[in-house]
Amino acid sequence: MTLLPLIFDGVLGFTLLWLAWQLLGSPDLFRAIVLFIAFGLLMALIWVRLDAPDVALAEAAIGAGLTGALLLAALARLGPPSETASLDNQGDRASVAEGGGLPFRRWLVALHLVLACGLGYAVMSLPSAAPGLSDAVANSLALSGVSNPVTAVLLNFRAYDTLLEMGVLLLALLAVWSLGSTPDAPPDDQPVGGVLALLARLLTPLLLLVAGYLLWVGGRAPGGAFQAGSVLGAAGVLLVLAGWRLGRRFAQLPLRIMLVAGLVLFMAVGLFVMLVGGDFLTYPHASAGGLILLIEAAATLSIGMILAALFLGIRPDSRADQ
Amino acid sequence: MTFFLFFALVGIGLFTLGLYAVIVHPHLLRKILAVNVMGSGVFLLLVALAKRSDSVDPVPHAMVITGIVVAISATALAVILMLRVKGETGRVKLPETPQE
Amino acid sequence: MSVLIFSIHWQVMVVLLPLAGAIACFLWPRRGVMLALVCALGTTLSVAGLSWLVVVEGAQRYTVGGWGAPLGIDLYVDGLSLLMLIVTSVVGVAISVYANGYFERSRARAFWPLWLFLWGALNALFLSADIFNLYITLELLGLAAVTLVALAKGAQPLSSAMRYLLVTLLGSLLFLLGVALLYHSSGSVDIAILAERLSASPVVWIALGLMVVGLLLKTALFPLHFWLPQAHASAPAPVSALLSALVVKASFYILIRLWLEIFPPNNFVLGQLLGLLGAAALLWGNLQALRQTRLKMLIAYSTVAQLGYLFLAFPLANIIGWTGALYMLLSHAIAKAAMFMAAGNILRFGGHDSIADLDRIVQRLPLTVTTFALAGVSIMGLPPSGGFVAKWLLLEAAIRSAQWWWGVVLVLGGLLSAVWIFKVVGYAFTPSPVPHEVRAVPASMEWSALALALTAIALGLFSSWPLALMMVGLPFGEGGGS
Amino acid sequence: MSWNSALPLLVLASSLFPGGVIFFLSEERVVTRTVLNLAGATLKLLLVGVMIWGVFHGEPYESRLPLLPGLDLVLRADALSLLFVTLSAVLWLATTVYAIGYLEGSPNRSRFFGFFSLCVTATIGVALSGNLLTFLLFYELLTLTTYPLIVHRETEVARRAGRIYLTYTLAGGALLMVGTLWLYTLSGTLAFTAQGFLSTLASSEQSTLIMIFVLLMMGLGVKAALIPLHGWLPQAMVAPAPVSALLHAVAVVKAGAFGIIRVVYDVYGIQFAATLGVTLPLAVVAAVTIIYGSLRALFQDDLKRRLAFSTVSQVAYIILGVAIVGPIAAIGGLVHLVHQGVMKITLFFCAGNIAETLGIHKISDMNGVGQRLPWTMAAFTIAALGMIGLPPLAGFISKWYLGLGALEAGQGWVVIVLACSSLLNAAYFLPILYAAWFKPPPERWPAERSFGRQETAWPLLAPPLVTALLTVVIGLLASAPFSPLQWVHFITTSEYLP
Repeated sequence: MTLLPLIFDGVLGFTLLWLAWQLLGSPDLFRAIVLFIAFGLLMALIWVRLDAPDVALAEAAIGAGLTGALLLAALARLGPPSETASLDNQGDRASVAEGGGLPFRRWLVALHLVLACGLGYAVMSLPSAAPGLSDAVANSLALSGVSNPVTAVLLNFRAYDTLLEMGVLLLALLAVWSLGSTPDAPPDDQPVGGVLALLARLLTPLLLLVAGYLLWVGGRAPGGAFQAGSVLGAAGVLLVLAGWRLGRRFAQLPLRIMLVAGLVLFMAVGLFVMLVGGDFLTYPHASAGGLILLIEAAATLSIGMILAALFLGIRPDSRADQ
Repeated sequence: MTFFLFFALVGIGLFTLGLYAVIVHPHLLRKILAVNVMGSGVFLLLVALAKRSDSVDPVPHAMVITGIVVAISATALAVILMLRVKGETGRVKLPETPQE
Repeated sequence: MSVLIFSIHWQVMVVLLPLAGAIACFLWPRRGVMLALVCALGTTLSVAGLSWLVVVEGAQRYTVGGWGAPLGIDLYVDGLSLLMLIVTSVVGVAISVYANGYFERSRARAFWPLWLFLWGALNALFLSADIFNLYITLELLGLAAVTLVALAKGAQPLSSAMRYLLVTLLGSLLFLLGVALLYHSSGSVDIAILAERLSASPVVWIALGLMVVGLLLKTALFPLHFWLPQAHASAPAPVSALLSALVVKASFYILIRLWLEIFPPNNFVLGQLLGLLGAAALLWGNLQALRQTRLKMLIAYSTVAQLGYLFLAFPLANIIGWTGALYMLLSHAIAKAAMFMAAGNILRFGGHDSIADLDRIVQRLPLTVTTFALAGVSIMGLPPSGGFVAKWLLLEAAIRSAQWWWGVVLVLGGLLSAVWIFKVVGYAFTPSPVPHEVRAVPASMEWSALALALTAIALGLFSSWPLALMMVGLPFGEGGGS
Repeated sequence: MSWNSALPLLVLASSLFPGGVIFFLSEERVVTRTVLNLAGATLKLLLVGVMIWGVFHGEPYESRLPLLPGLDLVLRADALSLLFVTLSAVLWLATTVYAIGYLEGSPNRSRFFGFFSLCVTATIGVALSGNLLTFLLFYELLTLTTYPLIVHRETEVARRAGRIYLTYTLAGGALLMVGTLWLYTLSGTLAFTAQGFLSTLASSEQSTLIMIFVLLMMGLGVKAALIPLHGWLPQAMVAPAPVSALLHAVAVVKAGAFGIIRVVYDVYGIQFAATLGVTLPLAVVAAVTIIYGSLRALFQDDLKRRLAFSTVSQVAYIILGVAIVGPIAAIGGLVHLVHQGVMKITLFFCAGNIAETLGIHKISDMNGVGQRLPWTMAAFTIAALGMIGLPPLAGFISKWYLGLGALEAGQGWVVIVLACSSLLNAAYFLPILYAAWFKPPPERWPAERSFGRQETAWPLLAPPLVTALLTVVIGLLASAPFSPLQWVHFITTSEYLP
């Protein structure tokens, strides 16, 4: 092993740990979130280093980008940063007092060190040869309808996981809409002019294009519904930031249909192949590629819409309701 | 020590750091950040150890993508709850004594 | 007829119907009630169909996607999972009927899809034979449960929901870390394959330890119960019912699955430790229940206590003990749901649930008091009730395995719970001179709660059927019964 | 399901069903409620009559439902259970009539009569139990159904009594459950069998069996009010008079005593119990209870409290009769189960009448009551004399057989106990009789209610007169066929003769 990659890996890993340390300890919440976004981007780099480009794409778009945007928006809604920072600091001191003070923290640190050592020992004691499923995936890949193994796992071998996961996403939206009528709902209802609007107008078509590309290429190369969907979601976030809102006409049932389209189509295809004669979600080998693309297309749309809606945080028709 | 084991250990470091932060930091936003860091640690471990075989094992990759989506769903819910708690109590932390 | 029953993939229906119902309620919120009730009925029928299948043909393994483990995901249903599905259906139908009367329109709109999502998550969890899939169902379950808690008005429900969310996420991540380690030490996430491949090594023990702690956090075993009382007490009544009856049981179900299938055999110390924590929960929960001033808080602490019973099976570790614990789970789920619903009726009727002022309320709600008393009989473990059968079996297991001290704990726990149950029931025998300002309680709320309480009693009279059912597929291993 | 296996269930249903219906009746529907109550009680008597005839001619009556793995809910009519069933059925009818009169116009009557019927159902269940598990089930049901009756008056005192009652009985029930289960794990069966089913167990289990016996006796002794477990009984006096009557004569204390009989005879077997050496300590506890109860009764001024301590003492006679190993003493004990019931219920009815009609609760206020309530006091006198053991009344028969049996078994000390107890009985009953009949009545009674020419309401007067008559009849006609004494002879000869 040459020295250069070693140094590279070391720098990556320790920077990541350092970033985590900084973002969790920083007294300034804004700075913490910015560090968190940087943390996410660094994670994406590590994913690439670990030969996981699909994960890297998802991490960059969702882990760093959308989560960061969500947190920043939340911070903005919490109130002026100075106030929250001071409140936070008070809180920190209070927690030391309430938790039994310094001895408590010492115990906690010791406990975590023990935990980390135990886990480290566990990892080191794993056999060096991985008994993973790479061979099994490789053997069945030809039958899966796609050539990107990650997509094959996500949408064919373990499609049931993915279906439930779409459910989690939809559920999160439901939750946010049920709880989201905060008194201090986002004030930015008037269209924002200037740079942001311009940026949005320029970037949105580009992002749509990227999303379409990722979706299309996902069967063969890194990409797929989640990556495409998150790019779409990013476009949506941008539009929301620029002050664009869905028309009243679409905010009702049509919007909801688009939100659930991915999950419904997924379930429908699964049931359809079941009626044809297999088990649930058993695609016929010949049409597997097409069915997966169909599901992915609908899923991309729904994921994008849901992510944007999660960012918006309230039901688009909530005012119409009252 | 090979590099993937190193990254797995980094993952463990992130997990423990996050766990510690969840427990000691009272501010809810910081707790949310900490949970996300913990999640990243688990994901890192999951993928790094998959590098032990020469050919890439895509199953952990798929699992991590799933995990990332679950994480943002949970974060979105946590954020909205945090905002509601702030709206109702005026504070961004949980009441100190869970009893009564 | 029978061809139809055997050709339908009931496992899939059991999971997809509630999810589809949730989506439908989301799309057409105005029809929520009707859609949800239809869906509840459909799900129950599917569970019935699945039961038929399992009873006739034995335990079933179902390969989703046709790949089969380790590449694909399997669903597995035996007596143990079937029993959980049935309990969920019984409680689920009653809660649906109850909630119909409970929620006003604006909150009903949020409740129905969330509740159906939760139901779907529970069913998926009980069917899953794949630990990563279990992680996703756990997350689905957790997020739905947290949101349902936050549906109640006021600051306290929100705070407890927030705490609950953090706890459930922490639990899930601990579980996931364990899953990651197990995958990398065995190359599979399927429970049956794991059971074959795993042997006692440090990694396996650490992984299982992480999973156990994560699950205990979600099951709220003493001393990890700190989040439960407030979350369960401040949620809307039907939500409290389903949290106490079903949600905490789901993580317990995973725990016994793992324990029975993939834990290495020499786990004596861990079993004793779990039993010890269970005993502590039993005593502590009941003592705390006695100290409470609010009825729902009291019932929530009683859940902490009753969860302790379930863990007494771990040190006993024989078939009678497991069936006893499972029977306890079953009867507690039903009785506790009934009890929370009764508390909801009282709250609705009098506008408060302060125990000291109950005298003005309970005399005017004879059905609700009956519900509370009958559910209380089961929780105390007096005959004839499901709780009695469960206690009998657990006690028998304790005596047979010559560990009589667990028996002492069992008896003591029952007597302690009697104290608070009769403290509440006693108010039914207090004259109430002042007519209180009251709101009518819909008949559906009173009768659905009473139906559940009667079921808990009936479980004591007709125990042979559920006991035979849980033996399908020998989830507790070979060996003679009693 | 054949007639023979349905009959025990029907006997239960004849009070369970009216009870269930009565809960849903509104307060005003007095007639419906009364009809249901009386019809149920009469029907039960008829069914019991059929069973007596059948059992006498060797018919088996048994109902079975699966309850637990390997254990059924068994209801079986044998000679011993019929003794208790008959007592309960007869006295239930009397008490129902009495309660209808007693509670006239008071609130919550539907609730009262509902639980009243359930309570009798549980008692009948206790009597008909064919194994220890079934017994345990109905024993606990009895606890639950009597609690609402004890707190029926809804006063603070009543609730306190209810709490004390529950504390004792639930703890006792828990001990009984542990003992039962332990026994089951040893023997694999719980079915009541003549001569018991434990004597075949290995001798190494003997110390365990003794421990289980102690557990069972503690569990049952609570309801039978053996000292030191009798604390709840005097407290429970706050209940309305018909409830006290039922509690003392039929339901609760008798269930405990009956359970002890069952355990000694049908679980352990009297010979085996004697070999284990557990009968003598039991006899001593019973003897101490007899003396202690009488002594305490002597110093009570509250009439119902004095009667309560008298119950503590009298029920121990039954247990004493069982614990003296010998057939004649067994006859004395078993027949006292009936005799004490009939006499004690008379006394409580009368005490209720005195309280209801004149407002008198204390013995010191009873001067001259006999002139105002001659019929009531006549009934009271007969029952009290019976308790003392005056021939030819019912109590004499019991004591006679007990004494003979003790001598036959070589336990001479028992005779001394009996003599002391009779003296004490006389000491706490005769002053009451003297004051009531021979002292001048006061100017005004504390709270007198007028019933025209009658001394009190008919439903209140008829039951004690009937039961007092019974006290005389079963004493006089003790040797007639189907008298309690003959039936007890039948039990001991057909099943128990060691």
